[in-house]
Amino acid sequence: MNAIHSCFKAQIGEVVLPGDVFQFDVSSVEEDSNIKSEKIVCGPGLRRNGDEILVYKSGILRHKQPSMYWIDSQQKRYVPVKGESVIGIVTAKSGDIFKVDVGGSEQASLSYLAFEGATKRNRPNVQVGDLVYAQFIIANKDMEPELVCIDSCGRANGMGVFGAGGFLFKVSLGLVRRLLAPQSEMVKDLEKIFPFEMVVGLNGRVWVKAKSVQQTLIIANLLESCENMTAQQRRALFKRVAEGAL
Amino acid sequence: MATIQVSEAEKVYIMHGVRDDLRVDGRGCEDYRHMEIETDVVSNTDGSAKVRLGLTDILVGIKAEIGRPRPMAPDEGYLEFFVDCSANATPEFEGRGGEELGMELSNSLYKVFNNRHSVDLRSLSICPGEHCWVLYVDVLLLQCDGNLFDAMSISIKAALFNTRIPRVHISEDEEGGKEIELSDDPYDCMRLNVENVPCIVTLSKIGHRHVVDATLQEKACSVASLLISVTHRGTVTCVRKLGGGSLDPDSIFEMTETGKRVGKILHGPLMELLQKEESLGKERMKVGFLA
Amino acid sequence: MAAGFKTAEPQEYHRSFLKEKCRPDGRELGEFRPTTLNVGSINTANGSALVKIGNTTVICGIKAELAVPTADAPDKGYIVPNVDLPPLCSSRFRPGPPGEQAQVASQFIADIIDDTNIIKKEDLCIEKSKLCWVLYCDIMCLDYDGNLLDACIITLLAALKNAQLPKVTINKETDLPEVDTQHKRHLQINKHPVASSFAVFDDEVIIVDPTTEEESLATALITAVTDEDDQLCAFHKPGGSSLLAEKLQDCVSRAVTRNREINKLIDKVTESKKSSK
Amino acid sequence: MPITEVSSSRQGSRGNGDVRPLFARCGLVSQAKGSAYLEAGNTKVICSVYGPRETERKDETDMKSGRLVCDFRLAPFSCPKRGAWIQSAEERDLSTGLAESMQPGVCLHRYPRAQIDVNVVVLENDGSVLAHAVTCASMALADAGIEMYDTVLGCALRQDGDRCLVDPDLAEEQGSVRESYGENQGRVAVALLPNLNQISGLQADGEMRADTLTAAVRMCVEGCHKLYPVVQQAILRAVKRKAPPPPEK
Amino acid sequence: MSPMKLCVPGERLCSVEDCISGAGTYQRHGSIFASLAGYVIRRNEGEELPMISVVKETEAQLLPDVGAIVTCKVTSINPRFAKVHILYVGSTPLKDRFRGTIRKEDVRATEKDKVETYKSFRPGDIVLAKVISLGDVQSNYLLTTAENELGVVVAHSEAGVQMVPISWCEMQCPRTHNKEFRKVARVQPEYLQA
Amino acid sequence: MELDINSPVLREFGSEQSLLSKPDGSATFMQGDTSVMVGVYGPAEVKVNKEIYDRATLEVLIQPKSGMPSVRERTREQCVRETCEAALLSTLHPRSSLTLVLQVVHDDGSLLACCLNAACMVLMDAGLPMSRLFCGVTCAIDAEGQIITDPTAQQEKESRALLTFAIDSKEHNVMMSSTKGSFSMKEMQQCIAVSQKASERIFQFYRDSVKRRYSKIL
Repeated sequence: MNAIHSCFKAQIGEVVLPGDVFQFDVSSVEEDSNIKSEKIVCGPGLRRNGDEILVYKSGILRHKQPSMYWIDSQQKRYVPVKGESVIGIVTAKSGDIFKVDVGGSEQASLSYLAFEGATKRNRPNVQVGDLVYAQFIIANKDMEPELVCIDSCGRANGMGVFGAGGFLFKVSLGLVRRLLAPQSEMVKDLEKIFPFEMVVGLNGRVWVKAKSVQQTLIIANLLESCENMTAQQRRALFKRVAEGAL
Repeated sequence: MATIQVSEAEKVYIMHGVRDDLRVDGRGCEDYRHMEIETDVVSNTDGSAKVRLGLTDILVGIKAEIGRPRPMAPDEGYLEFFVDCSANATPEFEGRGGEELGMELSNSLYKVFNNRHSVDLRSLSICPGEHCWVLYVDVLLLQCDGNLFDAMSISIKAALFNTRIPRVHISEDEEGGKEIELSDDPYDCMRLNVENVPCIVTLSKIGHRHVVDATLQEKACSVASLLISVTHRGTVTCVRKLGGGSLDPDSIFEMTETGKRVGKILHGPLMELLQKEESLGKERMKVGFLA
Repeated sequence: MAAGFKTAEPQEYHRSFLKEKCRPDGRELGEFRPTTLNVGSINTANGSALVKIGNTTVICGIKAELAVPTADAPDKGYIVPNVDLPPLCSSRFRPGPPGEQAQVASQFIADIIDDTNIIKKEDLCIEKSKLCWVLYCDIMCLDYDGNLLDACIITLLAALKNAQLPKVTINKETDLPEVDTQHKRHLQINKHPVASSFAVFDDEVIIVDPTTEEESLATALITAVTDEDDQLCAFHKPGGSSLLAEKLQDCVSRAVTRNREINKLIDKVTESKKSSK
Repeated sequence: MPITEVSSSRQGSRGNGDVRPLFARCGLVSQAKGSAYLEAGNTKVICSVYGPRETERKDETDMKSGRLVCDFRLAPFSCPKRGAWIQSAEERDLSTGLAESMQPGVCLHRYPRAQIDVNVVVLENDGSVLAHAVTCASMALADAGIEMYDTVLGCALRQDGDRCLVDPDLAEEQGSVRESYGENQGRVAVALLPNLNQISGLQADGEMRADTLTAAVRMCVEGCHKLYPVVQQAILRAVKRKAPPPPEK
Repeated sequence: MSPMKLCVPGERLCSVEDCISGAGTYQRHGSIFASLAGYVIRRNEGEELPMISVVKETEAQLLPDVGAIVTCKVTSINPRFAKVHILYVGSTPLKDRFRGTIRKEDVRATEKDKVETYKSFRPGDIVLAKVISLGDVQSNYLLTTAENELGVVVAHSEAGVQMVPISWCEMQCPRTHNKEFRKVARVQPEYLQA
Repeated sequence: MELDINSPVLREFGSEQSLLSKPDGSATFMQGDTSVMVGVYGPAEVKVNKEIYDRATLEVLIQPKSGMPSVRERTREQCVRETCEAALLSTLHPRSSLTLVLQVVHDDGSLLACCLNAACMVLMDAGLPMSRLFCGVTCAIDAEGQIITDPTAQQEKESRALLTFAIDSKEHNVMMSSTKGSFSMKEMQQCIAVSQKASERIFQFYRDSVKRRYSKIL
């Protein structure tokens, strides 16, 4: 087991480039190498080819116990992944489905029935132009991505059409992931300034709503400026805002 | 070109009518619809005319500009045609459709009118090999109700009749270079001899007969038509078969004969009308576009 | 279903042949299709040639016109090549302005003319700063079955060899050119470049003279142009599979022998045309 | 300044009513569904047919019948004066003329929602190009196995006063028009469906009396009939070459 | 035996009283004319008039027609339909691609409402289908696979290996042994050679 | 002076990534005074007539410093496109479009090589899947037969032949070749060898640039 992981170890947290190869020494893990190498889970940016693992995206090599590896890359274009929650814009109604723009290469479909409590008779009130918070149940390269606004139990669970008001803007996919991290300091720091609602889609879209339009815009601007700031710079900025610099 | 859908029953009705020399609007096979002609309608051109034939409405403006003669014909001027198929005339002209049709019509008009048989191109020469008059003929289709070619040819003839080209005086400077001076006097101008300018007669074959000045409905019943341009003396200057069908040789001969006859008859009253209108001068009643 | 295999899974179909070191049309990997040439059949052109490589058919017509030399090269005439891929030659080409392939081919031919000095441009000058010849070399494909560039260069070279220019003098009094169609001269050809094109299959197998189907399935295309002194005039590989330098060398070696074959063919046809007159 | 001579006058033993000897062959363009090459004197025309394939633009009429799209081009070196690379107004005009002449001959209703492309390139223009393009296109369509009502044939004529020259070469076609201001100067081109005795295309320019025009059209029809056997043979030769006779039951 | 008669389009073959007009011919003014260049064939079928037709080559059919069996390649799928390129009509390859659509409800004959296109086709699959309509102005040819003999004939697994059918709705990858869902065609003997 | 194959002379490189806000990836690449800026869009929606069922459709547009793109740009576009296609794993994004727009900021020789390098940087910046990297190297052969790597515009003008290669990062083989002028087989082989050597330095520069970019979140 260690033999396999050792080839990665030195590189964890380091920048890797497409074409880089991790080769596990077959001879040292000869007996049952098959079983063990199967256990390595290749996340985004890595793919297996025989006894090699190939890097196909540039970024930082990350590792999660026990055997998950992936490349953390800063990209802007969203590519749908099954299970991810995103903010979409309804662009069309056709037949039994809505067409939803999620920023990917193809519009996703969203069934009328994929809303909490919806039936053939009782259709949800969704209009073209509405924002929806939804989750991918189908997302792979061969198929049109499909969204739902219900979880596996048929509950909305926070998903559905957005109410009036609020502000939608785009940030990088990297920032989105930082915002969604379980103990995100950024969000905590922001909440200290004034209360607001926020929905973060993994497709880089962020929706915020505070007490007033002015406050909403301040939050949006602060978030956008977090893109290229160190934690220290950010804290300094937030502090100044909290003290009424704006 | 503007087309409409006609049901089978309507087709049969129209064809039977034509067989008996009685068309839906009461005309005989060789009759034109009501026609209105007005000249000198656009003030910033050198010649203009507006013709209304049935509901087909066409405006022609002619601008004379000095240009270089074509190398093959140094002692002649020439005509340029531009047909604008405005989307107002029929929605089909929107976008590329109108552009393509305009191009096609311009090409056909060029063939019919830009030759020495029709217009005395030599009278447009100013200085052989160096300068000549170029007549830019702009045709604007305001409304399409069938028989575009005939209406266009009549409006072009009327506009050419109306055209006044300033006289030019050529003087030579010391180095032998030539200077062209345009006359300032608006009455010191040259008129074109339009006697030979042909009119187009389009004949549409319907059933076993053919009709002139087909309406859109009649056009839809016709497999093919023959465009014939005829001078006042009855000589034929251009023939084109139009449309997706074919014609047997005998009906082509008959149609040529009819075309020649109808065309010849058309010229007399047209010239009379144009002269009469001009003699009225400023007093004539302007009908304008809203008529 | 053998035919079905061909259309539905063309890649597999070709692979099955290449495994046996042959190709669907029966050729070996290093074999060119039969190449035929016909010169001087277009009377409206000063020089012309039609070449067929297998099904691929390309015609070149040269029109010579008189012009004033450009200011920066007053003692030179110029040559304007153009490659046209009309919708006639394949359903892949649409009417309208030239597509990328035609533009790239035109540029490629123009570069070969410049780089090799096929014709000394000074030879095209009639009187310095006053009058020179412009050679319009219009190359048109009539049947596109792959390997366009090889055919274009053969037809260009043969048409240039076939071309004849009338004698032109400038009348001292009138200062106007006088054309004497009774006295014509051939052009002096300096270099004899010939192109050889290759297709790479599955990143490793190299085949020569690909057909249009082989081109569309190839992972890389290569065109090597050499002259009679075995110098390279172009080595064009617009991208695709990466190849070892040795493999590239093999291509050049093949191109060198091809140059001999083609020049022999052009000479033979040009000679027989002359003697038949 | 183009420098190429144009040969002159009706050559050899050709009478005014004679067509030039015709060389015709089908099936040269490997990529096309059907193709033909035709040589009449020095006039050289090649035509390829593609399709039926999906139409690019669709409207109601396409649902019932197919579309015939004609593209006519003069190679840059084909005329005494070098042509441009882009399609000129003349070529567009010839494309329309070709389409109008061919359309009545093709059973377009057999090809709903499809498009048939007819591409013609003139390699050398020595007169009567539209007429020969019509014949060539018709051979290519037959070679492509596109259903047709009849084989369309084209013939052109130059009226020069009382002289009536069938299948004129370029010098005859263009010559003397310049000097002549008189009556009965003109050019006529006819496309004929010989078996159905229908005229599918007619273009006449110049200045002619109606009776002269009628006579000219008759001469062209006769000219078409003279071409017919050669065209017929060329088509049949291609049929035989492509497939042996099917077994008789 | 005299050589077989050949004809070009437009040739009059016979009167309508002598024969029935077959493929490659048309009727006009009481006569039968050829519409193709080819061999003239007269065939007696029953006691009726013989059928006269003109045969060119083996590949007679040029366009997908209603009722024709076509071979196509799946190009994209979504929950409502699969888009395909038609490659063959019968056994005749088409020179130009025609696009077609297999709607979800036309995938199979039974339990139509439970069909999932993703469990029926994948892009790249080779499918046998039948033309049910030429479609309207907006749509392409409409095809169906709702017969046992119709459906996927060739499919590749995620690993890129050609799969073997194991039931009417499943195929298996010989390398990874993973099973994938497809609307599998019951392969007819003539397609087995592939 | 004999050419030292082992340490080819290259001008100073410079590169910046993610500098534009609109595209999905952006980069500049500078070699001496030659400078190219590039943006990439995608994987995005593809036009129906350009859709390829099993891979992404790549388009490359090169805008010259001034004026409209000419036929020469078409040739460069083809070279850049086909090289990118060979490096990209375009089957991972079927039925989508990738558009690369290169703007020539300044041309002081070795332009095609600089375009290739900028293109490779931008593909990395956009996080597009690639099986390998590639780089461009231009070699000029002067009248005396000397090989000059990464020539300036002046050196290009004085050269007898000009060869540009794209070298891949895995086996250091030739992905692309575009030449001008005439040269011998031996000279070409030498140029390839020099380019392969030079490519190592360029790939190291790529790595350093990407590291710099990610330094903020490391």
